[in-house]
Amino acid sequence: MNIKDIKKEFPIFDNKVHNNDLVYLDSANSSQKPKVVVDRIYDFYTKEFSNVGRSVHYLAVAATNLYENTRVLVQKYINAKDPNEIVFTKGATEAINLVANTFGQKYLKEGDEILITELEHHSNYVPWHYLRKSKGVKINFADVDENGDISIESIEKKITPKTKILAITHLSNVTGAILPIKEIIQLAHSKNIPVLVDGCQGAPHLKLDMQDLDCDFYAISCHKMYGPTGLGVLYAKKKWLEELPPYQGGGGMIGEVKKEGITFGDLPNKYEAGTMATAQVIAFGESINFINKLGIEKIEEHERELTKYGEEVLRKNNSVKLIGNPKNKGSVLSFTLDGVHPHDIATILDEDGVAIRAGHHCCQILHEKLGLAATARASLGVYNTKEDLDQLNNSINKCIKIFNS
Amino acid sequence: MNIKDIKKEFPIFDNKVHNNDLVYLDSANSSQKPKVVVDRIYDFYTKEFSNVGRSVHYLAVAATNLYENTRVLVQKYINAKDPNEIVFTKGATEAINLVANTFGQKYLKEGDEILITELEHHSNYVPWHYLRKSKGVKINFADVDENGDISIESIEKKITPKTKILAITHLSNVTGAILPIKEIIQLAHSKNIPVLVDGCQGAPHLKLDMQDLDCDFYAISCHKMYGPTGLGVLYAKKKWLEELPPYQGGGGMIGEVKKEGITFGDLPNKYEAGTMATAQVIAFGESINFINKLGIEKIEEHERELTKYGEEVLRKNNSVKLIGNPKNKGSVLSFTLDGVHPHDIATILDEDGVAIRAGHHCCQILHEKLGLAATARASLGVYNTKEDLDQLNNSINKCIKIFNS
Amino acid sequence: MDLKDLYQEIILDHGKNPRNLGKFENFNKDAKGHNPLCGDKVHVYLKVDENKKISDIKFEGHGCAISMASASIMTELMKDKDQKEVNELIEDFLKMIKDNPELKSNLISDDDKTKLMSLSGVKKYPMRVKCATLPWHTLISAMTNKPGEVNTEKED
Amino acid sequence: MDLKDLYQEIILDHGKNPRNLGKFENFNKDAKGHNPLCGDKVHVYLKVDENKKISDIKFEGHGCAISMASASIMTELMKDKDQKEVNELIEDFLKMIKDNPELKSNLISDDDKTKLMSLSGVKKYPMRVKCATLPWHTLISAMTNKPGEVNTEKED
Ligand SMILES: Cc1ncc(COP(=O)(O)O)c(C=O)c1O
Ligand SMILES: Cc1ncc(COP(=O)(O)O)c(C=O)c1O
Repeated sequence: MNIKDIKKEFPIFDNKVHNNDLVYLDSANSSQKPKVVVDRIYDFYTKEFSNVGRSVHYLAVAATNLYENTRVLVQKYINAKDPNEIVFTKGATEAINLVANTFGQKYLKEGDEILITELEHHSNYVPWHYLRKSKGVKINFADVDENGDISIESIEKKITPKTKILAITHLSNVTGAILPIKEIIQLAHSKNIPVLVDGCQGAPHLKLDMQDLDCDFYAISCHKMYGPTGLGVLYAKKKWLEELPPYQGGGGMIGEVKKEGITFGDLPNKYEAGTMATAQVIAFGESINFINKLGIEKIEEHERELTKYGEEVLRKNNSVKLIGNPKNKGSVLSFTLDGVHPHDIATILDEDGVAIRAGHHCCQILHEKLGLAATARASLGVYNTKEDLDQLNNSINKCIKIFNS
Repeated sequence: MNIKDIKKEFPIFDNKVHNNDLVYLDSANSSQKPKVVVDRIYDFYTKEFSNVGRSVHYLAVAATNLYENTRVLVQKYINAKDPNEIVFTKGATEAINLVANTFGQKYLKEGDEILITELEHHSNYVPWHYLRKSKGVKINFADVDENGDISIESIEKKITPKTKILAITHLSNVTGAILPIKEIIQLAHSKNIPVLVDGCQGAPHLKLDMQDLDCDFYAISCHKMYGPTGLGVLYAKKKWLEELPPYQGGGGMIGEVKKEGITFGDLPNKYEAGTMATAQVIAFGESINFINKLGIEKIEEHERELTKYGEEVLRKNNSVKLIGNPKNKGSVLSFTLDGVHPHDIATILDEDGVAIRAGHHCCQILHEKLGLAATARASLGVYNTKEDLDQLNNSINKCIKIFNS
Repeated sequence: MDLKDLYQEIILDHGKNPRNLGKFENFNKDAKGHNPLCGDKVHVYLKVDENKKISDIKFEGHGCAISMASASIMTELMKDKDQKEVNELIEDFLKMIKDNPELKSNLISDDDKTKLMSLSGVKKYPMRVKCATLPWHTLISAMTNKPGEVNTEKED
Repeated sequence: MDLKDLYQEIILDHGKNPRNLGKFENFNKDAKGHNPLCGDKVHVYLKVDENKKISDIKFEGHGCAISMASASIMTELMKDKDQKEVNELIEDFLKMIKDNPELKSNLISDDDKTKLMSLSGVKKYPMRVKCATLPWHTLISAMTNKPGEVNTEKED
C-alpha cells in the first residue's frame, strides 16, 4: 500500500458530489472508512453474527474472541500495559462522561477544582460542568495564547492546591495545536493531579504510547480513526478502573445480584454494561490493522507534509486568515475570509465537491476568545493530497469572487 | 415476502455450523440481521458517509436527513405522538440508565421507593440500584407467581404512598410472560406513578402503540429487532424529556456554552451528546422497513404459532421441564433437563448447529426464586420454523442419551 | 447554476449592508434567536403601537449572508404592518420556503415579493433553510413576547 | 466426534457423583469461586497441617458436568500433597488445559494422569475452559488465603 494512492482503499471516493470528485476535508469531524473495515462489518453480520460473551454456542464463542481480539489490538496500538485498561464506549464523549461522573462521585467535593483549557471541545467541558451542580466544584480554564496554543506555563498558573484533575486536549480540533501533553502530565503528576487527555484528534494522527505518556485517562473516538460510528475507547490506568465506581448498570457488568445488593464484575466487564457495539468493535480491529499496515509514523509524516503545504497555500492567499499558528500544528486548517461568513464558504465549496465544516466546532469558549462566532475548517486524513488543498484554495477564490463581484 | 421462507432474507443461514445447518434459537439475546439492513450499512459507509448535523456539505446534509428519517420511522412504528419523543442511545441498557439517572436526580429523595419486579433483567435493576446509594431510595420487588407471571395484584400490593416510579418488563426474557402492561400502567397512573417499560423483548415481537399504552418511558434494544448492534431507543413522553435534566454532556446537545455556565439544546438534541451511531441509526430504518413489509401482526401470529408448537413438543418430552407457564407467553422457551446442566445442554446442542443460551440470562433474582442457578433457553425470531423446534427436541434427546448412558 | 440562485445580487447586497441593523431606545417587544449548531444569532426589537402595528423594527446579530439578508429584508417589509398582517406575511414566507413555489399574500408589492423570493434559493440547500427562517421565527417570538430564545432546532 | 472427548465416561461419572462433595468441620483455609457469566459456583475447604500438607479437602458448589468433574478429580488428587506439590500440579494442569498436549508432573500416577487428562476435551470448547479451571483457581485462592472470591473473569 502506497500512501500516495491510498484513496483507492476508500470506496467513498468512487462517488461524485455535485458532479465533482469528492475532496473530503472534514476528517476532524469524522473520517471516511476503508473498504476492509466496511467489509468486516458486512462479513460479521452475514457470516458470523452473534452476541458476545453470554452464550456458549459456536457463533457466540467466535464473536467473543473477535471482540476481545480488538481490545488487544487497541492495547498494543496505544501501548497500554494491559488489555483490561481498554474500555469500549459509545464514543469519546461517553468516555469523558464516564470519567467525570465516576471520578466526581468518588473523589470530588465542594470547593474542589477541575482544570481544563480554553481550547476544549464541549465534550471535555460539559461533563465536568455537571459536577458544578452536583458537587459544587469549580472549573478553571488555562488560557489559550494568541497562537491558539496552550503552554505548560499557562497550565501551571492555574493549578492550585484544590485542583483535583486536569482534563486537556491532545490536538485542538480548531487551531490544530498539538499540546506538549507529556510535559503537562509530568507537571500535573508532580502535584499529584491525575490527567485525562481528550485524544479525539490525537489518536487518528499521532503515534501513541500510554506507558510513556503516563496519562491517567485517554479518550478516543473510533469514527475519527477510520472506524465505525457509535464506538469510542476509554484508556484508563488499571488502578483507576479498579478504584472508581461503575458507570452504567446492566447485564454483563455484575458479579452477584441479590435483592439486597449487587456486586460488580471484574475488568473489563465492570464498565461494559449491556450488549456492546459488537460489530463495531470487531470492525474497529480492521481500522487498527489498516493503520498498522501503513504505519502510523508514515501517516504522521504524510499529514505533516500536507498540513505544511496547506498552510503555505492558504497563507499565500491574501484573503484568507488562518486561525492559530501553534508551535506544533496537526492536520487542522481553520480560517476565515473577510466579508464571507464561514457558512457561506462551506456552501460554495460544497458545490465544487469540497467538504469542509463551518461553525464553532463545538468550541464556543475558544471562539468567544478569538472574537469569532464561527470559522471554516479544512481538516486532513490519510487519503488527502496536495491536489485536494489546491482545489480548496481554488474554491476559496471562487467564494471571494462571488462575494466581491 | 412469505414468512415461511423468510430465512432467505438472512444471509447468516447460508453458513454451516459444525457442518450442520444453523438452527438459531438465541434471538432473545440478539437477532440475526436481514440482508437489507447489512446492505444499508455497507452502502452508507461506501457511498454516503458523513457525520450528522454539524456540517453543511452535501454528504452531511444527506446523512442528517437519513438519520432523522429513522427517527420518524421509529415514531410511527411505535405510534409515538412526536418524533422528538424518540431518543437514540447505545442500547436499551443505556436508555434505562438515562431515565434512572435523570429521574433520580430530579425527583427522588431519601425514603422514596422504586417498584420493579422479580422478573427484571439486570438492566432494569442495576441502574435503579445506584439510586439506593446516591439518594437513599428503597427498591421493592413485585412477586413473580409460580407460573413465572406478574399479576396486576402483585403490583398493586407493593405500591405505597412513597412509590415514585414503576419499572417493569413487557415480555420476560426467561419465562416468556407477556405482562398486562396497559392495565398496570393505568393502575400506576391512577396513583400518579410514572411507568418505565423495559421493551427489549416486547418491541421485536409485539405490536406497539405508545399513545394507547400511555407509558412514560419505553426502552428498545435495536439489535434484538433485526437491527445493528450498538443502538437502542428510548421513547419518553415529551414532557419528561423537557423536564428532566440532560444525561451525558458533549457536542450537539448544548445551547450556549460560556465559562460561567451552559444552556442545553432542545429536543431531540438534548439527549444525544457527541457523535451518534449514525450508520446504525440509518440502518435501523431498514429494520423497521423490513418489519413493516412483513407486518408486525403477521410476525406476531407466526411467532405465537411457533411458541405454541414449541411448548407442545417440549411438554411431550418427559425429560424436559419447561420454566414458566404464563397466561400469555411470547417467543421464549426456557427449560431444564434432569441431570444435565444447562451449559452442557448448550454445548451438546451446539454440536448439531442448534444455538441456544444457558445461564441466568441476566435474571439472577428470578433464578434464585426458581431455585435454579441456570436454565437453558430457546428463543424465537421471525426466521424460525417448526422444523427448528423439532431439531431442538432431537438434540435435547441426544443430551439425555449422552448423560444417561 | 444553483449557487447563483442562492447568492443573488440582492442577497449579497442585504447580507453585506443589512438594513435596520441596530437597536433603538424605546422598543417594547424583543426576542433573541439562536441556532446552536452553527452559532447564528439574531435579536429582534419591536415597537408595537396601540393599534398593534409595528411602528419600528430593528435587529442585531451576526450570521451568514442568508440569515443577515433575511433579517434585513424582513425588517423592511414588516414596518407599519399590524399584527394580523405580520402573521400573514410570516406564514406566507415560511410556507414558501418549505413548499410553495410562490408567495400568496397580497399585502406586499410585486417588487417586495421579488425581493423576498430572492431567499427561495435556499430550498435546494436544506441545511441553509434554518439560516433564512431564524429571523422570522424570532419575530414570532417577539410578537407573542415569549420569554427566552427562539432556537431553530425547535421547529419544523 | 469431539463431544465424546468432552463428555468421557469418567467426566460424566464424576459430574454426576462428585467425590469429596461437602464441607468438614475443622477446615483452616477456604475460598469461593464464581463465574458471574454462567453462575457456576464452587467453594473449596482445606485442612492444611503444620507441614503445609493438605490433610483434608472438600468442596461445595454447583455447575456443569465439566466444573463438577474437575472439582471432584482435583480434590481426589490433592489430598496429602504439600504446598509445593499442589502448586506444581495446578500449574501443570492449567498449562495442559491451555497449551500443552500432556501433563508433565511426576507427582501423580499414570492412572491419575489419565483421569486428569479426561478434562482435556475442553480445549476444543473455549467457552468451557473456564468451567474446568474454576475449581483450580479457587484452590489457588484458598492456599494463599486471599480474601473474597475468585472470579474466573479475572484471569487470562
Ligand atoms: C428484558 C431485557 N431487558 C434488557 C436487556 C438489555 O438490552 P441491551 O443489552 O441491548 O442493552 C435485555 C437483553 O439482554 C433483555 O432481554
Ligand atoms: C477534540 C474533540 N473532543 C471530543 C470530540 C467528541 O467526540 P465524539 O463526538 O466522537 O464523542 C471531538 C469530535 O467531535 C473532538 O474533536
